[in-house]
Formats: sequence, C-alpha cells, structure tokens
Amino acid sequence: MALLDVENLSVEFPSRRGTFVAVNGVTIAVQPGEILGVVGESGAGKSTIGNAVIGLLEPPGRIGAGQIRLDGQRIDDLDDDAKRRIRGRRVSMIFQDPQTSLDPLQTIESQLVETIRVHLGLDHRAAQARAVDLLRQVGIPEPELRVKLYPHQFSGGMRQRVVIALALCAEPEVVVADEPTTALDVSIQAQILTLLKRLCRDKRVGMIVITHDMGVIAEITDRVAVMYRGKVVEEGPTSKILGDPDHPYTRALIGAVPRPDLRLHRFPYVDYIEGIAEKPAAISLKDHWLGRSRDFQRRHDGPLLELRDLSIRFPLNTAWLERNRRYVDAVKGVSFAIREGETFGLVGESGSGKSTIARLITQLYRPSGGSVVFDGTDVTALKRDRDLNPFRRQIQMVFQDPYSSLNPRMRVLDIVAEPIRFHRLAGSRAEVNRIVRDLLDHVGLGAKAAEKYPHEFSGGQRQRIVIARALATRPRFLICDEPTSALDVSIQAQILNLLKDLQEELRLTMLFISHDLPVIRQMCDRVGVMRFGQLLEVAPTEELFVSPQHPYTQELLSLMPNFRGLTHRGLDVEDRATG
Amino acid sequence: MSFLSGFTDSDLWHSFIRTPTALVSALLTLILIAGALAAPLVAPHNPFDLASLDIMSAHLPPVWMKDGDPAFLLGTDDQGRDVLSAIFYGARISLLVGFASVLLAVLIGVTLGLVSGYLGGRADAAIMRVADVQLSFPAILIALLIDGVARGVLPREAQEHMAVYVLVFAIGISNWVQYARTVRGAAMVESRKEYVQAARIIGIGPVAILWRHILPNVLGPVLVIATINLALAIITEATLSFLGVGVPPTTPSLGTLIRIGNDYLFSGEWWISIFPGVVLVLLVLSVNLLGDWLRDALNPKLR
Amino acid sequence: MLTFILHRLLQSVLVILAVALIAFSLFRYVGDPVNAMTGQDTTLQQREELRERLGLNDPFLVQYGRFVADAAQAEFGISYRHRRPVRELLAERLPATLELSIVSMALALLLGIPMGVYTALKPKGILSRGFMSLSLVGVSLPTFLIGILLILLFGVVLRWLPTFGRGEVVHLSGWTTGLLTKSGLQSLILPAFTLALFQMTLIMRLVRSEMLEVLRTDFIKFCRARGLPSRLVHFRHALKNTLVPVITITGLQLGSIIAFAIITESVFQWPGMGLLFIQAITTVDIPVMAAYLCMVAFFFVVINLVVDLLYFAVDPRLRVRRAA
Amino acid sequence: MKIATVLLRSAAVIALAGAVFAGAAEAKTLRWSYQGDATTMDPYGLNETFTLGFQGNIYEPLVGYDAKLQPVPMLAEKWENPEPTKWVFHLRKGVTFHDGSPFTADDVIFSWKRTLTEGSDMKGYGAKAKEIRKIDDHTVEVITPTPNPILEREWSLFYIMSKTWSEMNNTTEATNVKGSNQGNHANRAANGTGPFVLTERQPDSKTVLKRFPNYWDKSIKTNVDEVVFTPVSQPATRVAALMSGELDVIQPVPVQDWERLEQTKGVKPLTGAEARAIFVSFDQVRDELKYSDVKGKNPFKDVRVRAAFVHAVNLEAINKQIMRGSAVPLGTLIAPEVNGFDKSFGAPYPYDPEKSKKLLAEAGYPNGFTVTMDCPNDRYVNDEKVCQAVAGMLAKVGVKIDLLAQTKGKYFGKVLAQAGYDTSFYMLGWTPSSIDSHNSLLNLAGCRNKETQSGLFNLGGYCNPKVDELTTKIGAETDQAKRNAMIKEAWEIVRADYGYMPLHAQPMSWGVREGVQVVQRADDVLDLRSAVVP
Repeated sequence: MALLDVENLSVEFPSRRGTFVAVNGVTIAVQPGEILGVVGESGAGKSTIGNAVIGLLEPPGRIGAGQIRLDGQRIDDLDDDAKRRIRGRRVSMIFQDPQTSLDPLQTIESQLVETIRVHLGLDHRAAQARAVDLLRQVGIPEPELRVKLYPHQFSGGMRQRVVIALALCAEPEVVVADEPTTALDVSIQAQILTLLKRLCRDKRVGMIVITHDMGVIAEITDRVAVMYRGKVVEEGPTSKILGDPDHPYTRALIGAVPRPDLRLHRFPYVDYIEGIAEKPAAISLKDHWLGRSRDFQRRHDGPLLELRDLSIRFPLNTAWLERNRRYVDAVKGVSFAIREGETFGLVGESGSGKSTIARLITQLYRPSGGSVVFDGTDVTALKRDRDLNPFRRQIQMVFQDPYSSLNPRMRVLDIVAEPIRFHRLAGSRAEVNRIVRDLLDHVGLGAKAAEKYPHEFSGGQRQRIVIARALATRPRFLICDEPTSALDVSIQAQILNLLKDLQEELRLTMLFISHDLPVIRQMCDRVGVMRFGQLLEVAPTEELFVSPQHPYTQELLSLMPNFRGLTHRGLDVEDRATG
Repeated sequence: MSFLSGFTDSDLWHSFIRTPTALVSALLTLILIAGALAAPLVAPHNPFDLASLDIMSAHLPPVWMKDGDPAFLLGTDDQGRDVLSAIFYGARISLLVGFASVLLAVLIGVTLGLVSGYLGGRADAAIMRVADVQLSFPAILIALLIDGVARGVLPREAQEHMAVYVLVFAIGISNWVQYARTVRGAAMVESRKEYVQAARIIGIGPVAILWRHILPNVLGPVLVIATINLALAIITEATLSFLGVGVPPTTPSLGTLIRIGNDYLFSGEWWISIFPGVVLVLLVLSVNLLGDWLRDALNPKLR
Repeated sequence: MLTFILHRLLQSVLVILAVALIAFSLFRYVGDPVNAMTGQDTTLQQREELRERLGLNDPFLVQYGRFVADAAQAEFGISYRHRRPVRELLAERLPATLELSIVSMALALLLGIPMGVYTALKPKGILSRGFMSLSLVGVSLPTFLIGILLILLFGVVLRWLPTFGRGEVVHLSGWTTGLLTKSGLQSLILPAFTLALFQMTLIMRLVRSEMLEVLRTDFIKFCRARGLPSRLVHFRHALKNTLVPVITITGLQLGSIIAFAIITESVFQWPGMGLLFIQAITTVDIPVMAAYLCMVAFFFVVINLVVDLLYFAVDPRLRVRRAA
Repeated sequence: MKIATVLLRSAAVIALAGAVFAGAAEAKTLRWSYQGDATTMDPYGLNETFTLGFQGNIYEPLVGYDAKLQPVPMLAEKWENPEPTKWVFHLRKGVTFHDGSPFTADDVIFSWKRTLTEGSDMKGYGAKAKEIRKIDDHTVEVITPTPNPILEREWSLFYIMSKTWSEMNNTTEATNVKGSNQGNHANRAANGTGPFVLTERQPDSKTVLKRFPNYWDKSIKTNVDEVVFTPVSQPATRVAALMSGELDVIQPVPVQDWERLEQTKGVKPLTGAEARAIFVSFDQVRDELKYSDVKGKNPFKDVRVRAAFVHAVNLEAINKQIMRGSAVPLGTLIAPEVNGFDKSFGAPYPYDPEKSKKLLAEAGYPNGFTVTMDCPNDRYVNDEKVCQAVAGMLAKVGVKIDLLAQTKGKYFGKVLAQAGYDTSFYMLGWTPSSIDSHNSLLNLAGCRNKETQSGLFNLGGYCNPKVDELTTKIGAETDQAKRNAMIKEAWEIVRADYGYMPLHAQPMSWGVREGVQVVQRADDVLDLRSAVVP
C-alpha cells in the first residue's frame, strides 16, 4: 500500500456542450520520499489530477469515479472541513507562478505563521521561530530579516522558495508540485529542482511533479506517468520511459524534444496531436506568389542586416528635472551582422534585452544610440512612413505569445490580408483572398481557416496564422522572438519544422530569439549570447556548444537539462552535427 | 449571416436566454422604448399640443376611480393633460435625453481614452488632469452649471426648443470621464499586446490601429458602463427637472411629470406623479438589470 | 512621497482656480442679484448704485481677479442675501452637511460592504439575489422621490420621525452637532438614509465584483491549498485585497455625497451648505455660490489626497514604489 | 396612538430647542414656518413684505395696520396733517425698548436718518420726509417734499429703532453688503418696542422670539410666550411637518393641499384673498417684438390684439382648476382689499374666445402668431401652472406661446428695468405696499419715466398720459372722496385700453393646527399680536 493511491480516477466537467471528461480512469501511486513525474501536454489533464488530490477541483468539476487514498484512508469523499484539515497538513501543493501565489498585502511571516498555527496549533512565538527555520531550510539568506518582508520584495526564485516553505510548513506527507519551475529562468529552475529533490529526500515526502518539460522529468523524477487526453498511456521508472518508451505517443513526445547534444535536420512528425496532416508540398518560387518576394535587388554586397553599437535606455521614473531621472540600459552598444540567408540566434535569460533588439530592428522602438543598417540603408535615420514602409515590408516578425499576437475581433482572412492590403501587394480583392487562402494552406492550416476567428484555433495553429501573416508581405528578413516558448513540445517541433522549411524554400534570412539553448541549436547557424543588454560573445552554433568562450555561456550550457538517457530512435540527425 | 449564427452560438447569447432577469428586463426595456417611439400612434392624446388641452378636464382621477373619465385611462394632470399620453411622450423625451447624452459621453470619453491610452506621455497627462478636475465635481453639479451656461449663451428664442439638447449636452459632458478612464486602461493593456505591435511592424498608422484593432477590443466594458449610465442619465434628467432646470413644463419628460405630480402628492391626486414614477422606475430598473447581467456575462472570469 | 504630496497640493490649487473661473463665467447667467436685495419700491438709481457698490458692473475678469485675491486670504466677501461674511455662513453650515454626509457614508459602508461580501461569497443564494435586485430598486428611484416618500411614510402616516430640520443641536466650540440629542439623531435618520441608499448600492456592487475577482486569484487558491479556514481566506486575505479599489470609490463617493446633499438637504430642509447653495442660486447670491463651489472642489481634492495616502497604508507595494 | 403622543412630545422638544428660562415646560410655544426666512433683522435691510412683516413683531412703526389693513395708532397715539406738506405725530409715552431704554422723538429722527444710509433699502421711505423736527420728547413734525395725503399709510412699515442701542452697538447705518459692513449687528440682533424679543437667530434654519414682558399694549390678545420660526422651502415638506404635528402655523400651503388639510384631523387650512394682484402684460413699446415670429411690427401695439388675448383667457377656469376656487378673478390691477378698488372696473373681462378669434382676424392674424412668455416658477401661487393654463387657452384661439418659466432670480434678472425690460409677454404680481391704488397706478400704469420713477414696473410699457395726469393729482389730493373718484377714473381708462391682462387676486393660504388662532391679514403678514395657541 503506497503513501498516496489514486485509483481509477475520473474527473468530469459538465457544461452546456455536454460533459467533458478531463481525467479518465487514472491510477497512480506515490511512495514516501519518491518523486513521481506526471508529464503530458496542455489539456492532457495532469493539473486536474493535482487539483483532485488536494481536493480543490475548479467548479463545476467533480470526481466521476475512482478513489484517492492517503495511507489507505479515503480522502476524496470527505466533507469540506475534513478535506480542509488534510490540505496543507498532510497533502500540500506548489503552484506554477510565484508572482501570483502569495498575498501581496501580507508579510511572509504573517502568511507562514498563520498557516503554521492553523495546522500545528503552536503559539505565536513558536510559530515565528518555525517560520524563520523554514525559510532557512529552503535556502533563503538572512531569514530573520527577510521574514518581515512583503512578497514583492523578493525575486522570482526567492518567492518560489517562499511558496515551497509555505507548502511544507505543516510537515505534509504528500506535496503536489504543478509546473513548479515553468515560470522561472533556466538558472533558477535548476536551483529550485535540486531544492525540491533535497527536501523530498530529507523529509521523506511523497511528491508529485506535474510538468510538460522532459528536462524537469529527467532531472528529478524517480518514476514517470505519461498522460495523453486524460489517460495515463504509460507509467514506469524514469530511465525506462525516457530510454526505451513503449507507447508511440511517448516516443513521439520524446522525439519532439530538442536536444542540446545533437542537431536534427527535421523533428520527427508526431501523428498524435491535432493540427496538420503531412508536410505541405514544396513550392517552386518561379511561379508562386511568394516567389515574387525575391524581387528586391540587392543594393550592396555586405551583410543584409547590421547593428552598429546599438543602445536604448528606458526612463525608470518621470521626474520633471532631467537630473533626477533614472534610466535602465535595456540594450548597450550591441553590434553584429547577419548575412543574407543565414539564421542568427540570440540567446539569453529574461531581461537580457534580446526582445528589445527585435523591436529596435522593427522600428517599434527608436534607439537612443547606434544604428540599424538594413541592406546598406541606415533605417534608424529614416523618419517618414513613406521611406520606412519598404523596409517594414521586408522585415517581419513572429511573436512569442500566439494568444495575444492575433486580434481576437478579426477574421483570420482579414488578419492575414491586412499587410497585403496595406502594402498594396495584390491587385484585386479576389486576388487577396486567393493569396491568403494559399498562404494558410501553405502553413498547413487549410484554406477554410480564413473564415474563422482566432479563438477557434489552438496555440500551434495560431502560431501558424502568425507566420502566415508575417509571410504575407513577402519579407526577406524574418524575426522569430521566442516563437515556440508558449507551445507544447510536440507543437514546437512542428512549428520549428515549418520555419526550417520556409527558410529553405524562400531563402529567408532569420533572427531567431530564444532562451532555450537546445532550440537555438536546432535552428541557428550562428549564435549571440546576451546578458544585461550586452552581447557577450558571437560564434557559429556548433562551435559555441562545443567550446564556449565566455564564462556565462559556459554556465548556461552547464545548466541545460541532461538528456543522456533519452532514446535516439527514429531521429534524423544532421550528419555535420555529430562532433 | 455567419455573424448571426456566430452570435446565437456565442456564450453571451446562451447566458442571455438562460437568465430570466435578463430576458424579462430586456423585454420590458423594449416594450417601453417601443411605446415611447410609437407615442404618436399609441397615445390617445397629444399632451404637447396645448390647444388640445382643456383645463376644465384637469385633475381627473384614473378611469376606475369615482368620476374618472374613460377618455383619460390614468387620469389627467393639473393642465388637463392625459397622464397616459403624457407618460408615452415623456418616456420619449427621457429616453432621448438618456440615449443622446450617453452617446455623447461615450464619443468624448472613448476618443480621449483611446488617445491617452495609446499615445500616453503628454497627451495622456493632459487629458487625465482634465479628467481629475472634472472628477472633482459631481455630475449633478456639473450638469447644473453647464445647463446654466448653455441657457445663458443660447439666444433666448432658441431655449424652448434647445432645452432638451442643453440637457443632453450637460449630462453628456458630465459623464465622459468614466469612459475615458476605463478605455484608457483597456487601451494601455491592448496596445502592449503583440497583435498591435504586429500591425505597427506592418506599418499601419496610429489612427487605423486605434480604430481597427484597439477600439473593438475595448468596447466590452464601455457597453456595460453605457447601459448603467443610461439609467443614471435618465435619473439625472429627472433630478435636474426637480431642481427646476429640466425640460419646459409644456413638453414634460418623465422627470418633469414627477416633479409636477409632487405638488399633488398630499392632495390625493397621486396618479399624476405615481404613474410616471412607476414607469421611470421600471425603465431604469430594467436597464440597470440588463447592464448588470451584461457586466457579469462579459466578464470572462465570472463565466 | 513629500514631493508627491506637494505635487498634489499644487494640482489642487489649480483645480480650485479652474473651478472658480468656471463658476464666475456662469454667474453672469444666473440672474441679477440686485432684485433679490431690493424691494419693489427701490428706485432705479438706488439699484444702479447698488450694482456699482457690488462691483457687478466691472468686467468679468476683474471680478474674478478680485475674488481670487480675496479667496487667497480665505475671504469670500459678504453674502448679498444674508448680509454676513460668507466665511461665517459656511462655517455655520459646514457641520450640518459634514455630519449628514459622513453618517450616510458610514451607513453606506456598514451596510454595503457586508452585503457585497455576502453576495460575492454566495452568488447564487436567494438572499444575494434579493440584495442585488433590492439595491437596483434603490438606484432606480430619484433621490428626491425617495425622500418625499419617506417623509410621507415615516413622518405623516406613521409619525415616527421628524420630517425636516436638524432637531436640537449642541454647540461645542464653533461646531454644532445633532448627534448628541435624541431629536438630533431622530432627524438625522431619514435624510441620512435617503442619501446613503445610492452609495450603499454602489459600494455593495463594487465590493461584490472586486471580491469575485480576488477569489479567483492564485494566492487565494494557494491559501485554500494550505488548508486555511474559509474565515481567514475570505476576510483576512480576500477582503483586504478587495479594499484597495473600494477606498478610491468611497473617497470619490464621499465627495459626490456632499454634492448630492443639495437635493437631500432641500427636501428635508437640512440646514447645510447644500441648502445654502440652492437658496443662493434662487437669490443669485454670487459670493455664496462661488465660495460653495470652491469649497466642494477643495473637499474633493483633499479627499483624493487622503485616498492616495490610504493606499500607502493598505498596499505595501506602493510604499516601496514611491520610495524608489 | 401611544407612539404618536410620545413623538408629539419629542416634536415639542424640537420646538423648545433653545428654551432656557425656567418654566419653559408650561410656556405657550408657537411653531411657525414660512417658505423662506426673514432675510434680515435690520428693519431697513430689505423692503420686502415678509421680512418687514416678520420684523413687525419686534419693531413697530408710528402708525400700523389693523386686521383690516386700516391705520391704527402704534408708537404714535395721534397724528394730524395740518398743512398739505406737514404732518404732526404725537408719540406714545411710557414706551420702552426691549433693552429698557425709553422711546422718544430722538429715536424717530435717528431712525429716519438711518433709512437714508448707504446700505438701506428703505431710502424710498426716508425720502417721503424732507425734514423731521423735534417739537418735544413726544412730538415730531414731519415736512414732506410734496403734499402727501397718505403718509401714515406709506410709513406703516417704517419701524423705529433705538438711537442709544444702535450707537452702542455701532450699527448706526443700515446693514451693508460692502465695505466695513456697518450695522451687521442689527442684521442679526434686534431691539424694538414690539411685543416679542429676538432671542435666537440662525438664518435659514431657526429664529426664536420671546414675549416682551413690559410691552406697552396690554390689550393684545396673544397668549404666546415663545415663537420658534423655522423656514421650510419645500411645500411638501412644510405641509408634512404641519400634518405630523411638528408645526403650528405654516405659510403658504399649496392650494391643492387644502382638501387634504381639511380631511386630516388636528389641522385646517386658513385662507383669504391677498392684496396681491396677478396679471399678464404685453410689450407695447418696441416696434418689433423681441421674442415672436411676427417681424417688422409689434402686434401688441394694436389694441384689438391685446383685447383678443384678454378675452381668450377663462379666469373662472383658472380659478377653479388651478387656484381651487380660492382666487378672486380680476379685471384690474388691484385686489379688492386695496384702497380705491371698485366692482365697476374690478370685475373680470368676459371670457369670449370667438370674439378673440374675430379680433385677431381683424388685426390681421387670422392664424394667430407665436410669442414667448416669461414666467417665474417659484414666486407666486402656482405661477408656472397659471402661465401654462394661459398658454393653453391662447393656443385655442391660435396663438402659440413658448413658455419660459424660470426661478425668480433668473426671471426678474431678465424682465426688470435693469435688464431693459427684456420681454415680450410676461406675468407679474403686485401688492401696493401702502395698500393704496396710487402705488399701483404709479408703478404699473404710469408711462415709464426714469426721473419720476413712474412706471418702473410697467414692464410692457403701457402708456396713457391721461392716466399719468390723474396719478399725479391723486398723489397730492387729500380729500379721500375726490381722490377715490380719480382713482376710479384712472383704472377705468387702463381697463378700456386693454393695457393689461389682469388674472386674479391670489389667495393667501396658510395651514394651522387645530385650536391655533391667527389673524390672516390681506398683505399675507402674520401679526403675532393676535396669535393664540391652545
């Protein structure tokens, strides 16, 4: 008998469009001191399991069938108060986003003390002492002082530590961690994971880690349950699942994970997920509309894009007097060049200024120093729209969040047609429609998508729409700003495939921005590493990954999840990558 | 076509047909509006036509009371006006004032809100200062003052016919801030979204972006405020009438009717004020209920 | 922090000046004070002399300038109608209005917040629905009608409560209060309730919607996940987070209450500033009107300032941001 | 019922607020309310009927009015008019002011001088004397600039103040809204010879009077020890307060509420015709009306049009429906109570819409025309309603009226002399302060003339030299019979000219608690000397 037994659990959400079964006959178990990973893509129902265990299903969700047992005693059918007493005391939970998981108006101390006293019935002083002790355990320096602070006074990582302290403050037997590191930077991620691992071992806590990230799984879990559409398709020791998966979905999933250690030509096609059928037929640029995008004649034979000592600073406060204004340097003296047809990668953690550079190139921001030279022309010098528009046409961008990058009130047709109409790239209305349908078809959505509204599409499909829109100006230079970081891994694989294909077909020049080194490795010819708005080093991708020069780069590489155990079955590795 | 089907399929529609209060209030509102619009057709008399009034038939009680006159279902007021007809025509004016003033407020508020939200910087600062100054004055006072000015500057002959527009102007001006603030907030959020950046990258100008991209996305809250404010505007009109700066008594609105009727509350001629009062309350109440439902229905978090 | 306050004060001065300017541009249209100050037998010459004496024949900007100059020394001139310094008059009326406003605000808060919390916690409950619709009826009736109906019911029919005035007041060094006498309290009930009704509805609905928002946030979910009893979750965490916006609205509403008092006061013959103002309008008592308008503006500014300061008390995030 | 009694007592508590002297409990209190406050306590502050009427309980004139508005001795026991321009007043002996100081001729002279100071609104009264000579402590001789047969009437509201008191309190000049505001003291405090003493004054909210123990006239029949006066502007509130027993006397009561008061037990309405005549008139001066669709000419210059208007209005209907039969329809500009009134010209013009139509057609307006009517909405009894009714009736003969009803502040600001008589068609009411026709003739029917102040309130500018002639004579004629004959003649001319559209003498309408007796004087003044409470 395990510490926690979830047996044949089904959770259903009745709605006016019929009952939706989020979790369907799931059986998992956790032993003390064991970390069970629940992995799957969005909508697989993994979080719902967590909520069911802690007894906090979002209404109108309800447990349809099955049992949840803690030490053999059923907890899913208890009354609310009994459930409440178990929560935090015996079963606890860690949430994804430390920014929002803490009451902004209460000090850390009061939140800890309150929880401790509710469950352990200590007096106030004892509770305080324990609070400080807990903070020390989760590795917060100077806990005596920090305990008096408010959440907003902690950095993201520190906050997540506080959250963990809160989750553990009543010595629970089981902890459910729902995407505990997703909102954090790579470097922080690693620390938090090790912390969780340590606590779990020391306190003999049974832990369920819910995640979409194979890296996390590989890092800390002992056993894994792979979920797909509400079912557990495969369950077993981590090494086994990663190294030699039986279920095709698991294989597909693993195959889709970008490898830091080798470069693939294309990701294997995953037939398990919604979206597109086979790879769209390649187009011959001679007769295709997009082909006409080759019509710009090179003005000069230097790099296509060149950043010269580019800088931008944002004011922190709006003081009246110049001298009390404070600024932050988002980008400081960055220079690099991108040759026609190459894919240049920018990597760095959040706030390193990589996205700012993208916005500088696209003229969303005006630089406070330096210049952007495109095809021999200093774009930053241009002021009038009339002069800028030709360049705007040539430089397009794919954004990070496919949910906010499409206007929810516009039909896909209009979204994609807008640039065509604006730049008068098509003669007639009919032609516009034809082109749009063709584009949609080409990015693998099918022409009928044109009539629909964005909210009718999944994240991956939306990202395809975004790409279609970017292509609609027949650009020559495409900026991808974290194009896949909001997507599930299998979707990501497909989008990356699509981008690779497009680049080959259209000989696009690309600036590929990501915080995810493996992805960078899959996509880029050369890479620039950024931190605090500065460019630390630039090197050909393989060179960078094999022999990084800058210590920061080395640190980043060292933090990459190791996937040594991961199966290589069915991957088409680029020959030149083996090195 | 597809839009309609899209609408009948939308959650909004479904929550609508599943919310009795919403249905009832919508129905009520429609009936009242229809009645007001069709006043000349449905009303037995034309209370605005002085020549048709006979003072000798003033103060008649409703027909079901002793010495009530079948010609006047709900009785007559102090001028021999048929209360029923007066209500029809009065509702017309109240609604006119309500809708027009809300429309005005929305136009001003949304425009300024969009501008200051999207452009930010100086324009934003300036507009918001003005808003603060205005906020430092309650709508009712502002309406009073503006009404005063308008009456002052307008040529006197015009005043009779202008009275309604003066009211609309006064109430409208005194309510724009709320919209401006809401829209500003929403516009700020929207303009940071990536679809706006995409549009800018394409090269689309600010005006087009505001109009085509941002405006449609901020209309939700505006709609809610507008409904609530419609009710508020109607009340404000009534209150102004009470303070004596409403529409002229020869073409009374619901508010004016109530004010006139007030003088007869003690004299037992309750029908002069109570019937218009009831209609006013029904109207405002149903509009409020609608706005209420709309607010919850449009709030995704509450769904 | 300090600079912030100074900035705000500066702003408020501008506001008041603007208000005065607007006010003055209106006075030319509210009528001719001289008629209210003279009897029918007063000759034309005498009337003209009077106009001269009052400086009513000076150009508008001159009058405005004079007013500002005097107002700067808290000197608002002499009321045409009462023939007494406006300062005195306002000082006399201020307590009545403030008492009425504050009591009804308190009433609105005391009833509004609990109702709001309740309707948020039990959105589907019968009682909640009751509150919601009832509150709507409250806002759907014009204030003056409510007032008159209340008088009719409690004053004339039931004869439970006085129908007008402020009852017996106690004088305490320059302040008069009706809160210390039976009759004073009795007379306060009807007007205060009439005035509070609208605000109550507003606050209740605000609290409700804010509360519903907060209850959906992660940290509340985390509170539950830590097994905190609902009492703590709702009142310690949720309610406190709800209060921030409530403070703003309450502040603004206190202002509009003072203004709405105009109607309530004239219905209940409450001897406050609002009544003074209304009578000033009918008698074209320009100094009083100007002073009143500036006063109201001043109140709003002060209230806004207080509200902003309250934020710092409630929301630690601001404290830091300001400090930075 | 028990609750009711308890609360009645608590109401009494309200009323007794401020009562300080011993035995307050048994004191007979009169709780009295009017729609506005007495603007000032300074007897020369504002020449307005209610204010002066209120002060009349504290201060006293040389000669006052009785219930019938006939002159009665007050501070003057006897008076004669030996020569046309000379009057002699024999002052009452043994009269003391509230502060105990004796009343003498010096006080009369001081008061007369004070009415002429800058802030005074009673200059007109002062101007009626060229000089006042002190014969002895209790006799004064008044020299009038012109022969004046009715000085005693005209001075009925000229109250006597105490010289010593005024000097002591530095209020020797009338309250003034400008400058040092001398006399502000008299504005808030009072020291007269009247039967009541001002003990508490909160403008607009409460004024308390106490009985003056050593008042000279022991024969007055009031038994009131204390008067609590609270103005209540909203009619509904005022009536409610009476019915709920919080007040003993209220004025005015909206005429439509009489029935209710009669039905309610414990209260009753008290009504009578007031000396105020309400009328409508036309701009007969301008060559083109300011507010009309008739351009290039002024239809009102044509007597037929004026006649048409007059005959189109059904005074009986207005009286019945709007004034609830309480008004006295008139054919002239003075109420029956006013000296010189006579049925021969006072009866209403016949109501004859057909004739109106005919006249309009003859005058060249078969389809009538449009004109804007100026009307106050808070000055006279049901003023706005009456205007509406008039408009409605004119509409029936084809005349379209745009009604511009405003608060008195705006209304008077527009139509009066200072604004250049900015109206084409207006409603006005008039009470001759002397309750004598001469005042009305001079102000309303006289040709406008800035110098002689004639026709100051003749807003329509009706002008007939014959009337002016007579008015001047009347002003000087001391033989009452001759005088009244001339008055009759003058009014008959005005009537024949259709110079005005008289409406009615408006009703006084008070409400009193059962058992409270007050005399309702035709000038709408409540004289507390006659007030008796149960």
